[in-house]
Amino acid sequence: MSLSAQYLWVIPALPLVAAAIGALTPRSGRSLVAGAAIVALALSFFISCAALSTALANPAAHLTHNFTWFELGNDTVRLGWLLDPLTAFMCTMVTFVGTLIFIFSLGYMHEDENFKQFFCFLSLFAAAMLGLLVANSLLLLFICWELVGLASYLLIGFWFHKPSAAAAAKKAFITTRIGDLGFLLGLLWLYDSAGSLLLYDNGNGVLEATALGALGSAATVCGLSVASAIGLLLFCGAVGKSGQFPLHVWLPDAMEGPTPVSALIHAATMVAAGVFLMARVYPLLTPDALQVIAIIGAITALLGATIAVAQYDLKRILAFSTVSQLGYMMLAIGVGAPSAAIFHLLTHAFFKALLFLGAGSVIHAAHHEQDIRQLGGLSVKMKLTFATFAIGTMALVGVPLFFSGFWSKEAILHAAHATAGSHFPFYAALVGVVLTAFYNTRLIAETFFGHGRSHAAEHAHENSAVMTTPLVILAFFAIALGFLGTPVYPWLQARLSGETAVHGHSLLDGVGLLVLSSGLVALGIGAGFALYGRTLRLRTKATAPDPLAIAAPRTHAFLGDRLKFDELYAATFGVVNTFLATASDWFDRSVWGGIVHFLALLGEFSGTVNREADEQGLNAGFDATSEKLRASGQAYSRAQTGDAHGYLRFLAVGFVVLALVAILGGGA
Amino acid sequence: MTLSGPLTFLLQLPLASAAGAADAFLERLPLVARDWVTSWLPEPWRWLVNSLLSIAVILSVFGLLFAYVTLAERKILGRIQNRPGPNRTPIPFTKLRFFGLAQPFADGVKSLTKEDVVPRGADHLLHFLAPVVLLAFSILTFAVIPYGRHLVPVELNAGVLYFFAAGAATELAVFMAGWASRNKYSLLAAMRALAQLISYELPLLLAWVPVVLVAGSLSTTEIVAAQAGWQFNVIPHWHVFTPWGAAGFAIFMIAALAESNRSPFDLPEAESELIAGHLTEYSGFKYALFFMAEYFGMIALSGMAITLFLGGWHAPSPYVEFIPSYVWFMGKLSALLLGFIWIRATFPRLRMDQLTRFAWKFLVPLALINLGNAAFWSLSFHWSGPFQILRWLISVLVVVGPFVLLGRKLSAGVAPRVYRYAV
Amino acid sequence: MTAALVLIAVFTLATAAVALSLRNLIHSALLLIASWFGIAAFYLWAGAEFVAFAQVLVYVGAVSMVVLFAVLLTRRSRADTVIAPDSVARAISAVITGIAVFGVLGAAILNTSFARLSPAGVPPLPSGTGVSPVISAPTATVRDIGMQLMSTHAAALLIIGILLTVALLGAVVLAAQDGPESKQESP
Amino acid sequence: MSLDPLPLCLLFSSALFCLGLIGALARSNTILVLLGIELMLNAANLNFIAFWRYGPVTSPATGVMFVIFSIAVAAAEAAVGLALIIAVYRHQKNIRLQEANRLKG
Repeated sequence: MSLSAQYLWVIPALPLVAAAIGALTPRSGRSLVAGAAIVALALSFFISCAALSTALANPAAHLTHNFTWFELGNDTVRLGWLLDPLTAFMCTMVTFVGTLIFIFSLGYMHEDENFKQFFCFLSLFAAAMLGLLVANSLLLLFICWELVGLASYLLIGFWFHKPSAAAAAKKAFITTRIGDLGFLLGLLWLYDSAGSLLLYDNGNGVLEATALGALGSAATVCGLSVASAIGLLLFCGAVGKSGQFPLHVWLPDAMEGPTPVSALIHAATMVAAGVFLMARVYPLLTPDALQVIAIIGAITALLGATIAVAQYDLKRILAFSTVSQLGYMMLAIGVGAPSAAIFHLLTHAFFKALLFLGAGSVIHAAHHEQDIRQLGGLSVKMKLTFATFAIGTMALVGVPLFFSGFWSKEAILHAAHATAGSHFPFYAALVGVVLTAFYNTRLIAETFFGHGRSHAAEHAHENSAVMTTPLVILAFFAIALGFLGTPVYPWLQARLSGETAVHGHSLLDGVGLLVLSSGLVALGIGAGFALYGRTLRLRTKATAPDPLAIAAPRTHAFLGDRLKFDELYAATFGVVNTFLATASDWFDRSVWGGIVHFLALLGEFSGTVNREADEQGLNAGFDATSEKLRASGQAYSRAQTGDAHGYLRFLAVGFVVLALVAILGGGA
Repeated sequence: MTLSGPLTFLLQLPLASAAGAADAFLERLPLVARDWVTSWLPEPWRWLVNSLLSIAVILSVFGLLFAYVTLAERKILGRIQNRPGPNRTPIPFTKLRFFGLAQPFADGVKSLTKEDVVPRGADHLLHFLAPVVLLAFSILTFAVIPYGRHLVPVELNAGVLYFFAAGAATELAVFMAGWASRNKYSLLAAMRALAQLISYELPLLLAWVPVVLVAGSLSTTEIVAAQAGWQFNVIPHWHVFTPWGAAGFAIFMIAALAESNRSPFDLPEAESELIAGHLTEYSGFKYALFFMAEYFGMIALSGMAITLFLGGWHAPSPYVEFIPSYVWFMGKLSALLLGFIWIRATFPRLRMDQLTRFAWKFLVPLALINLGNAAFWSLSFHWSGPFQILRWLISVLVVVGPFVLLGRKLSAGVAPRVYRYAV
Repeated sequence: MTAALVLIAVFTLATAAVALSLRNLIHSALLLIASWFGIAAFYLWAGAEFVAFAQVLVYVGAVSMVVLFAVLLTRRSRADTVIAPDSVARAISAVITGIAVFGVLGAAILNTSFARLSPAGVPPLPSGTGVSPVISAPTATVRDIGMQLMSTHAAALLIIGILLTVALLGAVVLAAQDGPESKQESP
Repeated sequence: MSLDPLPLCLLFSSALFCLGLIGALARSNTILVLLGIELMLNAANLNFIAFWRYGPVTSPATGVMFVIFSIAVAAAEAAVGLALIIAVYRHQKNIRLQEANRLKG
């Protein structure tokens, strides 16, 4: 089974068709739209598999198919499709996880009255995301990037009747747009210096040697080389989309959307777009840029894990863990290990989708209760959900040897340790491991053990098979996927780097790091158990205070307010913005308004003068002229007899006369 | 001209049968016979006699077919309704009955000898012209159908168009009949018949456009040639064996039923409700002519359906290719005619509003979608491997999806009738 | 060949002339349809097969039906299809105008030497010999026409499609009765 | 008079055109006027075919194309025209053309 790059467009086109069907179907066509969406994405998955097998046959090749979109003056704008292992792995992952999430949504959204729109938006989102993945042109990538942003806006604000959801959608859209502005500037600058936006184009693409050489030799701006500046501008886009510090604030708020959306957008696909972009343009990034990326990533990883410690909302905890994990991925790219980043991205996509769907299952069963203080004791009532959720958590924490997260995180730590640059990211990552283990222990303990602390939690029961089956499938992959990239046989990393041979090395080579991280995980779990596990029996009511809040109240409150980032932004950017707006308003009203008022008065005055002159002087003359015109018009209108025969006869006679004149005149 | 012409001709016969299927003796038998006849004549006359011969053969073969289709219809309807059907007409001057095989001729004699009643005040000329025009145009349609490998009366570049252009003229005859009768019920019935004919003209035309699109030709011979060949030697490459072809064939046959005023679309005549619609004021041989033209129309439409969708004269498998092509054509024709008769015995008549709604709200949109489907099919002809399966899947979905949706819309609010007191 | 042309022309002109002079509208319409058949025959004679069948399909199949329906819809009693004679004066003036136009056109045609319009290298057709001019005839197979419709004339085809749709909708809007009006009119 | 086919065709078409013109001028029934106009259109089509067949440019099917489009336009014209006639009939209860002159000056 192989696939030519020429037909790669089929992968995004199928969900797009499903979205079109969804848009054109009346509201009652629920099953049709959902069926079309699922079937389309499943077909895309099969085609992606074909693409994957093609790409793996020759991992070093970048198969492309380029074509001219339009011509503008002397410039031709060209787009294209690209098939390499990165694209193929990502497509396969997105379509597979996406299909499972679509199926899960069948159950989760079943009672929603806007069920049809939901699947329409989901399909649109999937189409945009897949388009982003197969694009061989940064322009096409940017277009799809923005479409992804639009679809996420629609989906986060899906329950738009809730003010918080509408606000969250707006926040997500605007925050990512700030990053996109940098992305767009980077694109323009790149086009200016490289003359093309195609990634691979038989030696003329921006990622190929010629263009890279030209960029490297370009002049420097303010101490930065042009290549670094472009790389950092592109990184701005990734910061916005992937929720990196300082633009991470939208991601937790985006949990206002339906849970499958959270799973799709904030676990598997959209947030991965930023990491994907960085991995895609990796050849373009200079060491300076990489250093910045690594540090931003490290800060994000630490920040997300820290805040997650003191959250109460089930989905919000998962959201901050996503922020933290995305930080890890960026860190990996920054320390020069994009294949480790993508490996972590793939494993993370599966176990985070699993966690979100598990959370969705819990929330659905507990009548839309998301506060972990209200939950508890669910391990008995929802055995299957609990089991799969626990597998996801252990993968996220990185419990040694049997869970995928362990191996991918290990690859990142290894790369961070081996880097030639600063070792700050490495230590930040180590601290992050402890914190991750800690807050996940808290999450599991609070949600699934102890007493049910509310009516909803006590009466929860397991969900239908349409919701649990995807959980089981994802859980399987959350375990199995790690074995594709163990240090002993790093098959995935090798393929991603374009090698056909796999150079494994013994576990003992990095055994120190292995043991260290395992120990840190154990430390985190132990701390979590000590603080939360032991007190579970005592807490039977939702109002019981959090043990950490008792131990360190002020830190806990500060963390609970998410390090007061929103307040900080409100106090700085918000205040400046408000001031500018007020100033503009004042300026508008008094200065420009005054001028306009003055002009208006002037006009009024001249109008009065004019009217007087008109009535006294001019009107008499006009009246006389009008009378003449009317009379002549009446005279002409007599020719309009209303007799169609007469017109036709006139026409025919006129033709004869003219023809005679022409013939006789021509003969003379 | 001497007698040696025909004689040498006969001597060549064994040579002719030695070659492949296309040259098999049976296959070329009609040509041989024709050339044998014309070889008696001087050269300049041959083309004329050739044409006259084909006209004569078509008229006699299909005239006879018409006669026996009426008999078959009465016999089969009788069988289905548990009665014997006509079985008493003997061979003249004997007592031999042969299941009533002479019945059509007795009918012919009867209608010829009946009085030809023309209402007072009727438009005599048009009253006379209506059946003539109808019959003339019905017979004209036979000209372009390929009956066998070497048997096409007229090879036209735009043969399919010719067929339907000639078919369109029958509406005129219906109008003439209704108007010339000077009977307001005749006129009303003619208007109804026209509404039906025009409504079903559209799906009929739209149903064959996909075939033209895929075959890339309007010529009937080329359309048949496009359906040559077999998959695995058992599945012929007929258009009916593709998703769009199957849908097109179904639409075509439904529209053909309506165009030839057959049950369940026989509202214009509806013998059991109206008297005979626009034919009320016709009697004797004129009525018989109308009857004949209707059967000719049905036979011609079936022939066209065979040409467009059922592979024309092609055999369904190479193993049975030794049977000559015209036999296959006639076999398929008989099967379709049997289907017509069976449908007449099975389905109840539609109501007028159901009839038009069915055409405009179901058949026309479906045919249009099917056109797009065929376009997709011909654009994706080079897809191979797993894409071939995808192609079939998409094509089937495009047919089945609208079918289900439109069907649901059409039958919305309609439930099967419950017969409460009938057991 | 020429004889066939003359035959077709005589048939077409005769039916058209009789159609336009009859008082019975239905007979006029039917004769006019016959005239359209004649025109289709001319197309066939000239080798434009596709146009001939299109002419039959459109005029005989569709336009004729519209005309007949219009005739039946715009009469109040059966006698109305036989209309009152028109004014003689107008008829005479019409015939004079028509003959004048024909005179001008005919003179122009007969005075033009068409021989120089023949394609270069092909000698002018011998007159009156009955030799068929098929040798130099242009061919337009259905495939050619289809190809041209889809390439050179694609825009025109689209515009015609829109025009037909608009005309159809316009005709429906014009001919459809308004709600309240129809209530008043129905007795 | 020559017997070349092209002048003959042109004479035929101009005769048809003039017949249509006479009909449109002489009859007062709007349907017949419309039919006269249809005849004039057909005469124009005849010219296209005649020039395509015997004209100087032999290869492209431009004349045929033109006639096809012209037939389509004629069909649209007939539909709208007859709809107009029905609308007029509803207003003035007859379809005499010379009575439809309410907008005269």
